[in-house]
Order: sequence, then structure tokens, then C-alpha cells
Amino acid sequence: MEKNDLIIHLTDICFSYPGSPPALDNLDLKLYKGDRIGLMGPNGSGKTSLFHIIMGLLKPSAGTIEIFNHPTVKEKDFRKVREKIGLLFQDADDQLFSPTVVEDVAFGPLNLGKSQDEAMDIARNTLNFLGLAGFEDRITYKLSGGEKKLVSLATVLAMEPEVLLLDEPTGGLDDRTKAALKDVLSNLDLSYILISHEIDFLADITNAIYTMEDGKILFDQELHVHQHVHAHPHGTYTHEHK
Amino acid sequence: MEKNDLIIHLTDICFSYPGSPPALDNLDLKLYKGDRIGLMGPNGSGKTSLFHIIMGLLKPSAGTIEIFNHPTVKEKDFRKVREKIGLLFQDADDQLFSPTVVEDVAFGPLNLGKSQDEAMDIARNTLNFLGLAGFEDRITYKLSGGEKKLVSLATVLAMEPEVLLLDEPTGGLDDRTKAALKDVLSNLDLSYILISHEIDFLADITNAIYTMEDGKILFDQELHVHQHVHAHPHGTYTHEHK
Amino acid sequence: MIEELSNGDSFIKRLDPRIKIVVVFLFSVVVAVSNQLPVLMLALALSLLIVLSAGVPTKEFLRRLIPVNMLIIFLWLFLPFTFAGKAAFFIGPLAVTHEGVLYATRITIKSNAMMLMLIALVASTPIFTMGHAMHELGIPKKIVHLFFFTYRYIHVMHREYARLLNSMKIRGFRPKTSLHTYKTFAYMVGMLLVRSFDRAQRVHNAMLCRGFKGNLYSLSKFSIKRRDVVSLVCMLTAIILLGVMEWKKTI
Amino acid sequence: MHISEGILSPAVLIGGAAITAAGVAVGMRGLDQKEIPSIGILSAAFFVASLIHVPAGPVSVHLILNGLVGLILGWKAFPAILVGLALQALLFQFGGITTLGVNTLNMALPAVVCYCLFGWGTRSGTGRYAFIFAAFASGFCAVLMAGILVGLSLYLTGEAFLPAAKLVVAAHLPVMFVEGILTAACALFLRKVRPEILEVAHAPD
Ligand SMILES: Nc1ncnc2c1ncn2[C@@H]1O[C@H](COP(=O)(O)OP(=O)(O)OP(=O)(O)O)[C@@H](O)[C@H]1O
Ligand SMILES: Nc1ncnc2c1ncn2[C@@H]1O[C@H](COP(=O)(O)OP(=O)(O)OP(=O)(O)O)[C@@H](O)[C@H]1O
Ligand SMILES: [Mg+2]
Ligand SMILES: [Mg+2]
Repeated sequence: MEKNDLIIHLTDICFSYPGSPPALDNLDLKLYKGDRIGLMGPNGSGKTSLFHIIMGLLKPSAGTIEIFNHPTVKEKDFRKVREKIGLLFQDADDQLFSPTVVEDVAFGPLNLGKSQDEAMDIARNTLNFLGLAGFEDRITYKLSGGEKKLVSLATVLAMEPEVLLLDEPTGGLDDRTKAALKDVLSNLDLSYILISHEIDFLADITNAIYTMEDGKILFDQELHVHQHVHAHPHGTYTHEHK
Repeated sequence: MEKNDLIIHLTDICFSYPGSPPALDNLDLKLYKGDRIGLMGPNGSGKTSLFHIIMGLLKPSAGTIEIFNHPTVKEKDFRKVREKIGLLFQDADDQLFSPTVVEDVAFGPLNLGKSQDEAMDIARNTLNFLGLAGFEDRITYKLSGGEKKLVSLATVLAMEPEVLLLDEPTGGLDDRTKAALKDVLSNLDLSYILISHEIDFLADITNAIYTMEDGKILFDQELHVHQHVHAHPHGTYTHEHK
Repeated sequence: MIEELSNGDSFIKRLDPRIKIVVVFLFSVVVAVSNQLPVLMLALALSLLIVLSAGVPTKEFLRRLIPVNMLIIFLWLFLPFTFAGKAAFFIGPLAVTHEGVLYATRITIKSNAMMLMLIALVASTPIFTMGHAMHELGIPKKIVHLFFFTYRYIHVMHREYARLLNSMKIRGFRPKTSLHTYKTFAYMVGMLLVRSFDRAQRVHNAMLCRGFKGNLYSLSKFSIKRRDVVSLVCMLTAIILLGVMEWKKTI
Repeated sequence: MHISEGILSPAVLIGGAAITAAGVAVGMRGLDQKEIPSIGILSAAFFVASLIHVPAGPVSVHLILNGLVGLILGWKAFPAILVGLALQALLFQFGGITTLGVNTLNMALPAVVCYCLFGWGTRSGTGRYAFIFAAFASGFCAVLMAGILVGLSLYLTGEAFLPAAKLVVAAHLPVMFVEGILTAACALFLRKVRPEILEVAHAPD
């Protein structure tokens, strides 16, 4: 691949929370333009911490971060990064804090210096794109779990990022909402890294799956496809089969 | 089945949150001794509300609740119910409020009138049973997601209930912890109702799966078993196949 | 993160928390009403001795003395000039009075002595144990209860605050003196409150499910041992001695 | 603003502790076990607010939020603020044991006064402008009064504190505006999202 297709380049990243064993331990990661990477790993293996390191919400104790071929060290560098990389938090409740949906979606564009009207336009368009037209004045706090995830995604997409970091976007979602989310993601023309415990979901919408264990990414994996016996009730409750 | 094997009997339960459409709508449910019921349904279909109605945390606007063949209406009736039915909350953070693990697990037995020493013994034994020996003095809010779920389960089991209501016990758990949880549940000699969005998990450890939709339980379902193509990376990250 | 100050094992750590609370309270009261410089110096020496024997690292307790001394430094900017008395010397046109300097010195010693004692208490007693001990000492159950709940929610809220702050950051928010900033912070506080209110309800429900009837139980049993009695007698003697010295000289 | 240990005179300390004890007693009267979690939330919010810094011109100030606590809790602000301050003393050594009474009084009395003066405005059925006015006034006045009470505590300890006391009051002036705007916006948020929080009559009847 071309050098200027390298978007995220982490080398030897170490990080630990105060008073805890290392959460990330000499971790390396490369994300090229067009990559769609799935990331799995046991609870506590450091997946969320990795995303927060990339966004500059946590500071590594060692290692280098290069994003769009620029070394990224200071808070000022990360401010630029955050305009180009969008993060969907593991818990949608962490992402939404405005009273109404449209205010929350317009918040990012406003911070990027857009005028009130432009920001509102962007917010409306993003909501339409995600099939959330009519949600503008809904109270974010009262949305259902699935709706919260989609609105959170809208707040991120409204900033028109080039890369998405998605932290367990399917957590707690029913199969219908999961299918809707899958549709949206496969129609986006973006690079992304997606954390999930659901291998089926990852296999469908990523082109590489890495696993994390004890603060490291393991690359020596191959993707196997094999038969699996699976039971479920038929009826009104739809379930997807490929 | 014998009449005195009927543990939970709900008839025509209606419930709505103030200012919202009905969350439960003429719902019927019977749980017999030995039953292991799985419950699925879209987000917002009223699964959690149903559990809270059974525990007396929400009061139905219509319908009758009979538990162990006694009509259960007042707060006083529900106090007895809560000694025999244990509820695992959807969010483990709601369940754990004591500073250390052992204090949290001993909280229930103490409320049941056990002495301090007895309560400590029960707490230790329950933790051992769940493979959590050595966790006694860990700070609850510093546990990882998976550990929190297991400790929450310990707090419920320490009350020695006859029935368990488990609200998405696998939410956000990795496959290993899920397998551990599956083991624990299949070794318990209890009746339970288990909410989950994961049909594979339900199929393995329940003997009936009901679906909920719009505040009603649908019983006209059959369990089908069929082939399913499934991909995942092989390597250090273990994944169970039956 | 809000962390409790806690230290390794020490003699003081093993004392009955009720004894510690009573001693620190009486000490603080006596020092608060004292005015004799020698008495205050003795009190400071005593508190320093205790904080060191509680095993608090010097760097740690010095760091914790900073907030107290900020206000003290602020007062030093005024008191030497404004306190009526004989002028000791002049800084420009301003007279520094002898009494003013003395007064500010007394306040400084008092503050630090009382704080050191409080730090020794906090470092040797977990907050929850302190709550149970206060209950045993006659603080009403409901207040102690409120104390427990608040302590638990501080952590939950502070964590949720940190997360919402991250959410604001990743969307390019930078605090400035502007209406947008204030509105954003107000929304964040509102969201914190709303979410916490619901969580409070759910936690209360979880407690009800486990048979909670409004009673508090503690797993840590308090029992007065010989070392507690000895320490209590020693400390009471020291405090009474301080009191007597103060009283003798002022009469 | 917390007054540290060792500064105030015994008379001020005792007076403060006595009035606070009375206020807490009123606040605890008829308080139901069920309400303790929600009051604990407000205590925790009061505690955490002191860790939130917002810019005000060239400096940054931390939030106080005693006006908001007052609007929501009424007289129950006394026990709530007492516990919040006790925990600040224990965890950060802000304030202290003997000053707990005075410090609580300085924060909680303004909260209750604002509740009595402006509480009507944030109940249901108030027009939008009256609502905003009442919430703003509550945040503004609660800080103003707290500043005055802190100054007064110092002044009553000795005449020599007068200039310092004046400066303390002056330092509260920019904070007043920030708190007023924040309280108004926050109350609007609550009214839109969860009006019950403002409605719950936490005040004793
Ligand atoms: N705020 C925190 N303070 C201290 N330790 C933390 C904190 N957040 C996470 N940890 C610890 O750091 C390690 C990595 O956590 P992280 O959240 O990155 O894991 P994860 O892979 O995202 O897990 P999960 O699948 O449960 O989301 C864990 O051991 C966790 O307990
Ligand atoms: N505290 C509440 N106040 C108002 N409405 C609520 C509250 N809790 C739930 N609801 C609403 O009641 C309905 C049923 O909610 P419930 O939590 O029982 O659904 P659920 O089936 O458990 O969903 P999930 O799979 O997301 O957990 C939903 O429409 C939800 O928005
Ligand atoms: Mg994670
Ligand atoms: Mg639910």
C-alpha cells in the first residue's frame, strides 16, 4: 500500500490506569484507507482503552502515535485528529447529553465553526440518512436502546469523519436494529475499526478480524468458515439468515 | 402439572409508565417448578418491566399476580416474594452498591436476619461456588464488566432463592465468561426465566423460548434447529462449539 | 478519580474508629479555642507526631495541606496590616503590626495542627468504617445512610462526568467564556442529574430485592480492646493538658 | 468557598453549628427512607460540581450549584449540603470538622432562601420567561448570599478581617453570573427532559 494511505499507525503503545496492571502492552496497529477491521477479545483485554488512546482521551506511557502521517502527541494535535476520526462509545448513554436529538447532532458541527443554520442542516441531513427523520425533537434521554445507538452514530457522522471507531455498536440491540445498523455501515464509504463480541456480525461487515488479548493485538489468525448448529423460534420475531 | 408446582402466575397484567403508551398489555405468564424459560424480544418490548412487576418494584394497573399460590398485592406480600425470587438486574452497576465485594454479597443474608458470621460464611461460599474466590476485598466499582455480572449473580444467589429472574446476563460478556455463566446456570437446581438477545445461548440452557412483542408474550412458537454458516478466527481466543 | 487516602498497617489503623473520631473531635475543639502560642506549638508537634506514626508519607500530607494554606496565605496579605496594635515595621506607607503578625502566626499553626490530625484520621480509617462508627456514636441513622449513598454516588457521578466530558471533547468542544460553553456545561450537569436520579431509583430497587428494610449492618465489628483504652487515656490526658495550659495562662 | 479550620472565632463556630443543626433538623423532619437515594444524588452532585471548572473570562471557576440544590430540595438542602461538605473534608481536606457547621450554613441557608423566594417559579405551569427568571435568580442569589455569609463569618471573627471579607465577596461576583446562567439552562434542561425532578415536593409540608 502507498505510504499516504496509512491512516492510523501505532507503535509500541503502553498504557496502564493508575494502580492497575498494564491495559495496553507494546501494542502495534496499522489502519490503511479502506480497511474495515473487526476487533474481538475478552472483557478487559484493552479494546476500549485502545480507542481512547487513538482519540487522545488517554495518554500512552510509551510508544508513538502517527495519524495521517503526522506524529500526534499533544492535546493540540489530537484536536485535529478528532475532526477526522469519529468514535462511537461503548455505552450510548455516554455520548448523548443534549435535551433533544437535533441539538445533540448539531453540537459537533457547531464546535467545528459552522453557523447555527448550517449545523442544523447538517444535523437534519444526517438524521435523514440514518432513517431517523422525524426524530429531531425527541428527548434523547427517552429514546430506546436501539434508537440511542443510531442517534449516537448520527452525532459522529455529522462531523463528517474519514474514519470511524465503533465500540460494541451492537451491544444490547435486538436483531432488527442490528440488521439496520449493518445496512448503514455497509453503505458508508469509510474506513473503520469495529469492536464486537459477535463474530457473525464482524464476519459480515469487516474484511479482517483481529483479536486482542492482555493488551496486545494478535495478528497470526486466519479466518475460518465452518458449520454451526443453531436453534431459534420461528414466528413474528424475525431473525436473519444468510 | 400439579397446582402447587405453579410458582409464578400472572393474569391480564397491564402496566404503563406515566405519560407513555402501555409497556405491558394484558400479559399472561405461568412458571412451574423446574421450568427454565428463555425470553427474547425487541428493545422496549417490556421484558425488563415484566421482571420488575413480578418483584413488586412496579405496580400493575390491572391484572392479578399469584406467587406460590398466594395472591400478591401489597408491599408486605412482595417482601416475602423477594426472599424466594432473586432478580439479576440488566445493568450490574445498579446491583452493586457496597464498597467491597464481600460486603455486597453479605448484604442480602444480613437483611434476612443472619448473624454477621453466618452472612460472611454464606458470602464466601457463594463466591467460591462461582469461582470468585479471592475477590472478597476487591472494590466493586473497579471490577471489569464480566466480573461485575458474576458478582451480581453472587449477591442474588447468596439469598438462596428458589427462582431466578435473569435480565440479559450475557450483555457485553466475552465468550469465555459466557461459557462460565452457562456452566453455573446449568449446575443450579433452580427454576429461572432468562432474558437475552442471543438465541444460541438461550437454546443451550433453557427448555422453552418465548418471545415478547409490544408488551405481550407470544406462545405460538416452535423451536427449530437448523444449520447456520459461521466464521471466526482460530487462535488463542477460544470459542465454544458443541 | 476520587481516591481515599489509605495507608499500610499501623498501630493507629488498628484502633477502634470510634476512639479515633472522638479524639480528633476533642483535639480540634480544644485547638480551635486556644490562643496561647506555646499551647498551639505543642498541639502542632503532637499532631505531626501522630500523622507520622499513622504512616502517612510526608509528601502526601504536605500536598493535602496546600488547600488549607492557600486561604491562610490570602489572610497573611491582610492581617499583619489590619490588625490593630503597635507598628513593628513599615512596608512603604503600610504599618505591619506586631499583634497582626502574631495573630496570623497563631491561625497558621492552628489550621495546620487541626488538619494534620484530620489527615491522620482519614488515612487510617476507610470512609465506610467511619460512617458505621459515626452511627455507633449517635449520629442519626438517616444521616449516616445519606452519607453512604452520597459516597457511593460520588464515584458513579464522577465517572459519568468524565465520560460525558470525553464525549464533548471528541466532538471538538473547547470551553471558552461563551454562552455555548455555559449551555453545554448546564446540559451536561442536567444529564448527570437525570441519569443519576434514575440510577438512584434502580439501586434502591436492587436493595429492596435483597430484603432491605432500612437497617444498616456492618461487617466490621467494633470492639474496644486494651490498646484502645490506653490510647484513649493517653490522648485525653494530652488534650486536657493542652486545655489546662491554655486556661491557666488566659485567666 | 470553604473556610478552613483554625480561622474563625469560637463564637462564630458555635453559632454556625447551632443554626446548621436546627436547619438539618427541619430538613430531616418527615424524611422518608425512600427519599434518601434521591437526596444522596443531589449531595453527590453538589460534591462533584466543585470539581467541574468552567472558564469565566481570564480565570476558571468551579461550580457551586447550591441554588439548584435549593430549588430541588428546599429545606432538605441542609442535610444534603452537610453530607457533601463532610465528604469534601474527609476526602480532600477542604473545610474541616469544627468549621463544618459554619460552612454548611453559608451554603445551605442561601439555598433555602432561594427556594422560598423563587421556588414558585420552577414548579409546573409557570411561563417560560418567569421560569428562566426564577432559575437564574436562584443561581445568582444563592452564590451572592453565600459570598456575603462567608465574608460575614470572617468579619464577625474580628474587625481585622474586613478587607479580606470584602475581597471574598468581590471574588464571588463573576461566579454569580456563571451560576445564574448555568442554573437557568440546567433547569430548562430538567423541565424538558424530566420535569418530575423539579416537581417533587421535597420540602416538608
Ligand atoms: N477507568 C478505569 N480505571 C481503572 N481501570 C480501568 C478503567 N477502565 C478500564 N480499566 C481496566 O483496564 C483494563 C482494560 O479495560 P478496557 O475497558 O479497555 O477493556 P475492554 O477490552 O474494552 O473490555 P470490555 O469487553 O469489557 O468492554 C481492564 O482490566 C479494566 O478493568
Ligand atoms: N423509567 C421509565 N420511564 C418511562 N418509560 C420507560 C421507563 N423504563 C422503560 N420505559 C419504556 O417502557 C417500554 C418497555 O421498556 P423495558 O425496559 O421493559 O423494555 P425491554 O424489553 O427490557 O427493552 P431492552 O431490550 O432494551 O432492555 C419502553 O418503551 C421504554 O422506553
Ligand atoms: Mg470495552
Ligand atoms: Mg430490558
